[in-house]
Amino acid sequence: MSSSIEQLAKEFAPLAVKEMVQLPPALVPKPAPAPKPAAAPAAAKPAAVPADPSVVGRVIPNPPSVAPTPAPKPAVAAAPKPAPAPAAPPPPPPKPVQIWKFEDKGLHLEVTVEPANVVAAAEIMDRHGFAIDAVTGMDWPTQGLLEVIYDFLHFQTGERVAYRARIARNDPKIATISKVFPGADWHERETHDFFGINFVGHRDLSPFMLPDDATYHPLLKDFKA
Amino acid sequence: MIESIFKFFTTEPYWTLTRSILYLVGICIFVAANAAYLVWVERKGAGRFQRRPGPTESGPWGLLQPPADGIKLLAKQLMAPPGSDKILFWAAPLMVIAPPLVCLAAIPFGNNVLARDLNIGLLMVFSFGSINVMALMLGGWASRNKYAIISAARVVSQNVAYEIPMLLVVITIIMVTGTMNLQEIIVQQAGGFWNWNILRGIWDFSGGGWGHIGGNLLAPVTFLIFYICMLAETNRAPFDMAEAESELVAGAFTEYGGMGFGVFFMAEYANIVVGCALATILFLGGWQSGLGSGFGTLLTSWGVIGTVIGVGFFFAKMYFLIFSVVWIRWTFPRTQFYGLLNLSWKILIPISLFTLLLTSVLLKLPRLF
Amino acid sequence: MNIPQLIPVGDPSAETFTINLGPQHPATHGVLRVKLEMDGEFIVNAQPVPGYIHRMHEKMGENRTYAQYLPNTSRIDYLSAMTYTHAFVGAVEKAAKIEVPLRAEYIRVITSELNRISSHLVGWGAWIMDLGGFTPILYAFDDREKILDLLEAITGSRLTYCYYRFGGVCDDVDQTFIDGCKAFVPYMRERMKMYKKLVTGNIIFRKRVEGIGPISAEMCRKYGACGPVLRGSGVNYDVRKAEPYSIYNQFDFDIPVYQECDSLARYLVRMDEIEQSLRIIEQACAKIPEGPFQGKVPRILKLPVGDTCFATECGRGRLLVRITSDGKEEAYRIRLRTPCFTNLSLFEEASQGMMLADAISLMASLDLVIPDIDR
Amino acid sequence: MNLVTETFSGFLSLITGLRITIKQFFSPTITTHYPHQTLPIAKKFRGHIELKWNEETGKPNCTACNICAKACPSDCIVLDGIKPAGEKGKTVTSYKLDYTLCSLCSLCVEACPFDAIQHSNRYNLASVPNQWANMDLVQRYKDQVTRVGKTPYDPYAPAPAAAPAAEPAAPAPAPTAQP
Repeated sequence: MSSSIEQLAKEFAPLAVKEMVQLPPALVPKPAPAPKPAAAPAAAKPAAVPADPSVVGRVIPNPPSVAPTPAPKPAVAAAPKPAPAPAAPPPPPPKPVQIWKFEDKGLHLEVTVEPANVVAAAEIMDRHGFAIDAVTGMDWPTQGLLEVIYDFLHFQTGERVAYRARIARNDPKIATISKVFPGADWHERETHDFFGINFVGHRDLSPFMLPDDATYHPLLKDFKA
Repeated sequence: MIESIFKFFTTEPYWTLTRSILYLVGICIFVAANAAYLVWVERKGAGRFQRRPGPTESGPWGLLQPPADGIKLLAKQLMAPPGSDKILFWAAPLMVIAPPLVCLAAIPFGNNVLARDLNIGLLMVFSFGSINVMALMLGGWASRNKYAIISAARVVSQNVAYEIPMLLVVITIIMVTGTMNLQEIIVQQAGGFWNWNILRGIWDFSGGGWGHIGGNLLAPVTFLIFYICMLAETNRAPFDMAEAESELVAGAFTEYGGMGFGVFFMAEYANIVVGCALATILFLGGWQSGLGSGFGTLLTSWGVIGTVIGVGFFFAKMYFLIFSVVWIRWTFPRTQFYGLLNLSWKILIPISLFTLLLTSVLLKLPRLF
Repeated sequence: MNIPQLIPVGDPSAETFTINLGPQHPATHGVLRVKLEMDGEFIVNAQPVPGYIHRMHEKMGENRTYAQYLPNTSRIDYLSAMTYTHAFVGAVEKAAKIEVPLRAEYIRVITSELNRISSHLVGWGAWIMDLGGFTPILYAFDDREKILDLLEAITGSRLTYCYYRFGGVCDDVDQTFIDGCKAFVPYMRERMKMYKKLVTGNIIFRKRVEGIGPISAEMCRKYGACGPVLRGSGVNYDVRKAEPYSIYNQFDFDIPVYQECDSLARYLVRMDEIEQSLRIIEQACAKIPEGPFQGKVPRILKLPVGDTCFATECGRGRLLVRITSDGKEEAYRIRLRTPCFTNLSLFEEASQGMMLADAISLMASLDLVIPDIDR
Repeated sequence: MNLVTETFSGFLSLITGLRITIKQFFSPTITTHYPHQTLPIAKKFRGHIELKWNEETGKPNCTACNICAKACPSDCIVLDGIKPAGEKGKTVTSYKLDYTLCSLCSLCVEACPFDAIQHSNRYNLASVPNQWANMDLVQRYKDQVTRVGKTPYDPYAPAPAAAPAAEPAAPAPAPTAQP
């Protein structure tokens, strides 16, 4: 039971975040040099981004509680203020639900969902017969964000859907989707290894790829070997 | 002085004893040489089956490889894993090598070449042959290794399962030949190869026709069953559950190193020799030439030379069977454990029971008329 | 054939013991460890413990330029290095919109398919070896050597080729290579007949794989299984058809699909795939055009900001490369979603209640390459 | 009945297998007996890199521009050069390759704008690591040039002097570069 991308996009719409920032932020034309992501988060924070990213700013605040309440309207805490710093015309805000041309991105649909909605989104995927492709993370230290990316594909139609959720870097918690897709179990364990993201409800988050006594998370940008 | 001692041992009644001892020593040498050079045959054969030359570096055609391996194994330290039952652990290799040595004492290699002409030779070979499984079980159990224990459990159920069809088949032979004396069984197969037990009973050239009196109509099948059971009893591929290296690392031998492992290794080949020799005797006419009752019988009954020719025929048949064992090993994958048991209980035992029944009916029929 | 469940799995009263299959074990083909909880010969729970040769390839991608990352991609799955490089090169080309000349695409298809065959041959041989048959792997290596000789003649190496470049390949092929490929196709077809007689028809082999290790299509979907494992479960999915990359849509080939969901189905898929790859090679060798083998690539390659996904069908299944760029010379993040990782992840569920020897057969049917799991 | 046919066909399949292997048994072997026989090395074989030189002048093509070192993913190249008296460009004086790090990816060869490095076809490098892992390619170049009967170029020689008289004070004669 396949479904057209548009219909999927409609189903995803209520789960998506309301406001988006472009990540990575280097689309800003010239004036503000792209914040060096490899730098330590606290030190190299540009002036544009407020100190506490979870309060206000161009950053999506994310509720630390990840109770899987299927609330269709997630609470967006603070209205985002226009960023003061970039003098140049701000880049067009990216859409939370984005339909791509496959030739460009290798994706048909990309959605940024509220962190609380990842399980609901996985259930949508499951309902439409999608298979799990991968779960992974991404670190945005300057924005104080961690991103969890869920890739899905459809065996019959070949459709590719990815959705992502952004969580605070200082309290990385998100619900596990391994109850819906058991295959996510290993991917999430690996993501926990590499990024330190806590998948709430996961059966076993002990080090997987890393040594048993590993306390570091190597894919964080501030990790130095 | 020396002459008198010599005379003392070479005249009756002590000659029998001397003879037996000499035979036993000879058999020991024979087993050791066989084990060593069957390893060479196995490796060379494996190489050829896999389109590679096999051992070549030590000696011409790698012929010095077995001594080199032996020296390496001898030079290794003997170690028992901590916590294992040391006595049982070291008893197992001894138990596994002793039975084939004893068995070979009863096997006639030629017209007069045998240690003891037992009239229950067959029974003796089988009773001693069954000790093998005990030894593997002990080795596996005493090693204090989980792989070895799994292997021990497998070996026991495998050998128990395959003893039955093997013995049923042998009973068929005993019924046909009416004796348990191995030499007697060979003598009965004199004449052409159609008189061998593998073919005898299908067609009798001396006028018996189909289902000849005292024959076994399914004799080739009987041979096949015997051969399969022999493979299984000696734990050879495709029934090498005891070793099963891709599953159980090295099975019952996992914890054995040095000569402990070497003895197991030798025993495996000694067992193959016993099994193939037995198959030769029971089905392929032993040292009989199989070239007809005139020339062929003359060939093997011509004094000492005849005996040597007979031994030559025996070895030719036996080594062909051994080669086929190697051939099978390097062709087939291993059977699954339940597949192995299914084969025994569901296929081999019914068929061998049926042949037993058929043979006994055929034996009885002429007396009814 | 259904193996009777002699012992109820999950029975708390059952007395179990744990054995380690690996990290050094003949059946794991590398340093994979599987913690087996056994009830006699029956597996109660099998937990794979990967990570013994974890090399953090993804982090390496973040501190070297795209070109410098190229050699890494050959070393993830060393048995089908070409297809892995293809995925990474394809992702970069897609993001940077680099045109690849047609001849280079043909060369890529030919070498990828040769590599797929050689990969399947090793998988095939190793599988039979896991089942206790030693000879087939050496026959397979004989044929594989022929492929490696062909590839060595053009790439200079035999295992980790590092042959593809952004916008093409690093060196042109000559007529000798094309002729060699053309000659290889009928040779390999003859050998396949022999393999089928020697192994596929063999009753012992069939008993070892038929009905063993059922993996349903639904389970594949839930675990994201891919490659021959997926196609052996009756799902007609092949990246070469579903997300056609390179010039695969110009060739006439079938995707072998078997509905049986057992190890035999996965085996047959691989055997048929070798034949389909031969078909592709045959067509590509006939049609390969003259022309440049390297497109125009900027000396300093910077990808536009954003994500790009690119998937290829490797010997073992779908490899997804997801490059996130922040406009620098190095990638911001490279995600490699490897086939063996997902294929092994279903082992725990699929092997429940199996006998040890069958679990080995199932694991061999997944055709694992350990660096591919660990990365 | 099924069991009977299966047994029978299974037995036949075993015989087929045996027939195939015995055919292989009597076929010639396909292996190369390595230390006694060797195979020809492929023309494009990727061994470790070596310096190329100008056939006429005997001067290495390398201008010590460091592009190869920058292209290398594993930082295994360290090179240095000087500007010889009376020359326009630089010339390499030391080219150290840490072969333990090299992945033979050929990126340095491709990056080189002067066609100064190529892959050698040396493959049997087994020895104690210290002896082969740290290669001095300049030394290797000198050995090679000497072998073809020419005098290696000496960047330290005074400009007009035609033939360098003695072995120059080349950087550390690392124990490498056997043929």
